[in-house]
Amino acid sequence: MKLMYDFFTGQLGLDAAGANIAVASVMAVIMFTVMALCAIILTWMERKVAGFMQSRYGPMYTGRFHGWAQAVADMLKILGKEDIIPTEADKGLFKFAPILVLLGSLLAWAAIPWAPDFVAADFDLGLFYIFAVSSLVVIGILMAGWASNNKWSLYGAARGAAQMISYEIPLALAVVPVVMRAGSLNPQDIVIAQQGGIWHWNINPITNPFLFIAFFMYFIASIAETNRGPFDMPETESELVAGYHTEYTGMRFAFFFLAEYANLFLVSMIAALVFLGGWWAPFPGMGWIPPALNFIIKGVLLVFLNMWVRWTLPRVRVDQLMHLCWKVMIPVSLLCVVGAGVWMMAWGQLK
Amino acid sequence: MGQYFADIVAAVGSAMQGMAITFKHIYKKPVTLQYPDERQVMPERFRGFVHNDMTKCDACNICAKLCPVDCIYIEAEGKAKERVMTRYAIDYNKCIWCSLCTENCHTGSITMSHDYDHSVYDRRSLVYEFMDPRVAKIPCHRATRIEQGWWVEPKEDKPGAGDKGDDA
Amino acid sequence: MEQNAIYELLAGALGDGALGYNEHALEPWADVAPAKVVEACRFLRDDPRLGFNQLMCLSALDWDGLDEAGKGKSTAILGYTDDGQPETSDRVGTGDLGVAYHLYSHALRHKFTLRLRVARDVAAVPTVSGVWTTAAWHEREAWDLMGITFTGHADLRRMLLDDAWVGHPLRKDYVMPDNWNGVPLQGQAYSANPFPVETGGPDQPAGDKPAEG
Amino acid sequence: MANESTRVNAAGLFSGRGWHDQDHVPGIKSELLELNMGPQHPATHGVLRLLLQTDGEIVYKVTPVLGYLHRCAEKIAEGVNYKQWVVYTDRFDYLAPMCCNHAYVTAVEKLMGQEVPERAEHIRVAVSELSRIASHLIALATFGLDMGAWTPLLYCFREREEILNLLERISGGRMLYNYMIPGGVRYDVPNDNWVADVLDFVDLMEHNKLPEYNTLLTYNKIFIERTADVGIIDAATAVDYGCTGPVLRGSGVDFDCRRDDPYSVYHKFDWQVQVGRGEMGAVGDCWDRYIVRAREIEQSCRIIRQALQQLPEGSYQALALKAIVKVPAGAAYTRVESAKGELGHYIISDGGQTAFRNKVRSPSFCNLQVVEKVGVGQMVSDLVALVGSLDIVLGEIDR
Repeated sequence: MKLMYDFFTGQLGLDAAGANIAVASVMAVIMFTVMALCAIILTWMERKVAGFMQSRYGPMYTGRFHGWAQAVADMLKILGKEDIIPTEADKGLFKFAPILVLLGSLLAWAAIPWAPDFVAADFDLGLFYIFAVSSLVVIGILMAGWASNNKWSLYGAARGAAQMISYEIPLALAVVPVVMRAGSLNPQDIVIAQQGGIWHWNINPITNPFLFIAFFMYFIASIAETNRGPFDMPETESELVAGYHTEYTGMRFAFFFLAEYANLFLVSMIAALVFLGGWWAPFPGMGWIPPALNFIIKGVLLVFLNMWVRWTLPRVRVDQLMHLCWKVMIPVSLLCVVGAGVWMMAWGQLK
Repeated sequence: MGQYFADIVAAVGSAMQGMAITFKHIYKKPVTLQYPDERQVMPERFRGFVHNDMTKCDACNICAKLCPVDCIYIEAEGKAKERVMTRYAIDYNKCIWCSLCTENCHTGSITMSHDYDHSVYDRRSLVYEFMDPRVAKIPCHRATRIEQGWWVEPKEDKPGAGDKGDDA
Repeated sequence: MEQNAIYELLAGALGDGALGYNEHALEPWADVAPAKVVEACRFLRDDPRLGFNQLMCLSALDWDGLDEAGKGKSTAILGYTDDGQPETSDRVGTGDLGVAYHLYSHALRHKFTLRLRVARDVAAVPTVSGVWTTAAWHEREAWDLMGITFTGHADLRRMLLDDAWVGHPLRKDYVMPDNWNGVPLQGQAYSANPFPVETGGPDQPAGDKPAEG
Repeated sequence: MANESTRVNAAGLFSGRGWHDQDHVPGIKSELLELNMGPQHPATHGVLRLLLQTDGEIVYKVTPVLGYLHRCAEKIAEGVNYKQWVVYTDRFDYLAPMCCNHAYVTAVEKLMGQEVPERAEHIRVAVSELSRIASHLIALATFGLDMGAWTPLLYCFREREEILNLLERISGGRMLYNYMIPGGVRYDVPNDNWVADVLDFVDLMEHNKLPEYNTLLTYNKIFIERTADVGIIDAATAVDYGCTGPVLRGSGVDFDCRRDDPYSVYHKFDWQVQVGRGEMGAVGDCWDRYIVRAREIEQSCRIIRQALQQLPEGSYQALALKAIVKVPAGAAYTRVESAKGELGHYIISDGGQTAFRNKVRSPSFCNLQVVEKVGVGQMVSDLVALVGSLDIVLGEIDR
């Protein structure tokens, strides 16, 4: 960031405001291409992981080697599809819903630090901003469910909204102990606080067992946040056909599709950032790996864990979902917050 | 209160065991065949498309009578001795591959071939006229496909994907 | 328990309701007067010595064209003449309709068959869905396909066919309508070739390639 | 994770607090939502349409609408001769067609008083049990899929592929076989060690495939939470609604046609009838019906092993394959334990080539009727579980 800023003010002689805008636009372009790439790669990865777990190959035909071009083909196909809006649908809401859902996850990408001082928007409330923005998705889902004038979509939207709102609480609570340890909400400070090898990462159960439990609370809440895995009530195939995005076709469905995988990668990156030491390499000797690559590898590993859970476990019913959140996850998260605080006080780890 | 924790432990335990199984399958060899490139070897009794050998058929009409869906159309002129068949057609749209027609054919001319993949662009070409020389050969039949050059020889099958019957 | 012993008990309970018992048939059955069928079924189910708690099968029958000795020509489906036109039937059904009840007892492991005949024009039989609830759907299907109305049935609607369908297909004198809401039902004649292939036309069957000739 | 107090006991919820009559919010009129689940719906296992009236998640009224797959098989039976109609029996329960063949053929033989050679009976039993395993595999797979577990579906289909290959080698057809005829079977056992392959498959199935499904799905806590105490059919309701097969046995009634109303050579083999005992919740809930099917696969494996090990020599067809089968006049109802329950044929013959009347008593038709009573008061997801656990096939419901 600083490098680009100096480059713009230095060589190109822009004034402060112009340089800021230039830097922001460059970063925006980078962020969007990374997100589009991630959607395409994760789609292909999901189909391959699901395939091999179910003793079949997954896509093999397009692009010859293990069907790598399958996701690109899907995207082109979706773009080519006819854009149908149901007649009785509420046109305005119907069109705006997918944009809002995609917006929700794209905004959050801005505050993710990929490498030391390489982040689109570096401000002190980074983590808080991420959770605030990602709750926009709930409004998008409600809009989509209501606007498509389909009773099953309404069911999906109602379930989706209830699930995502209630799972934001354990999601945020799980991160509070980390913020206490790092002493700041700025993602960069959090990662810097985890400097040194794997021993200094927040997930380390020996330095603070409550943080270890908090990681799993975060991971389960993040699965629910992206409506995937055992918590895909809003878009169950067996009941609601496809939940809130049943009536969407063509480019609009691509937005939902993109948003789902962007959200998936987003929550995995936050988990990597907050618990697994961001861009730090696990062992001191591995300093030569570029920091961003470290970060992405951890993100992808967590995405694999997410997919692994999805393709194994059956679906939880809506009321059991709520019971799990309010009666199990929140109490345990609160316990983690209190426990981590006391633990840190006792061992003097507080900043 | 005990049930509360028992539930959690049971949930985590059974989830782990389930995940262990799915993970084990990742490094096992998948069992699926890549269809157009790999084909399953059909067993010897496999009932594919019905094929009638015109040289042996003597228009006795038994197969047409026996067919439960009446999809064999036979037209012939003349009495017993100089009975000449003018038309023999099998309507593959209706045929349900039950092989009842092949049972009581005393000349053994009607048989079930080993071909199963037969897609055409026009339903009409599924009504195959055996007596009509102009009509192209049945695209599904192995000989025709070898001629047209895109027959894929069924390789040795995967373990358990059908036995070693020869491909008639 | 022996079949005829069961029938003795039934005759005792029903009095004149039990019309007769055909012992030496392949599957002996008891004839019951339609009015008394509910009473008979309730007795067969509740009597501790019989305990027929499962109604295996309730089938509607059309005895048209079958004489007493069980011989007779069943009118095959009204098929198609040689030139492919559907055969219309001028026959008007005269025989009477009937219902057969096959009962089974889980506890005592024995079966019993109950049959009743009812005139064709007044085809009404009291419902036994009060005795076994499974009879409700069987009777709706009997009404739908055979046209026997079951008096006292909760909601006697058509079970398999569309509610607006006319006629009861399983009757022997049933003639299939030509079309239904514009959809041709008769379809092409079975025997003739449905797609007369012109000689040398552009869409001459060209095998697998698109028919560009 | 829902423990006793918070578990939504839907029946209690529904009847307990009179959910519907009181206004949720005074002054705001709330009415029931009228929904169509089907005929094109992933959870209805075929073209079944359920007219639902729901209040939020709770189902208030269920009315099944049938007939989308009605192919007038009983009317055709009056126009097609006895041998040709065997082809139509395959299309009733297309997941276990061998059992349907067996039912029809037993009925015709009873009418004809036809003796079937011992070898043919053994082959019939082995092949019917293979078909039953294939059908139960699909039942476990689709029930798991309704609960959201994708992977067991693929494993069950992998095993089913093995069975289809075996049945294809003996009968020629993969899914619809047309294999049995009145008086025996159409082909003998193929001589390229088919029996050995079947026995290998049966061992594979019993010793490492079934345990795998059990750990993956049956004893998975989420699956148990979704199916225990859901869709409880007590024994009286099951018998009153004429349910048979795994649905009846799941409710604790110990009845199986193969043992209590023996036909063919089932009396020669020893195996146990599996009954639901309410291990995970009340007796007769979805989990019980599921576990009865899972354990019935083991029993079928045992039967196949005994049937093929004691396979006698001799002819496999009593009558030569004549084109037309003549059946003397008479009427008879015979029933067979098919994969879904008791499949019965009431055939009245008038001495001619075609049947005078052929009524098919299909198990799924009677099992489905329970949905009208037990489905009320359940949540929508539980209704899907209930319909999935009944394992209905629309081919034999609509005939």
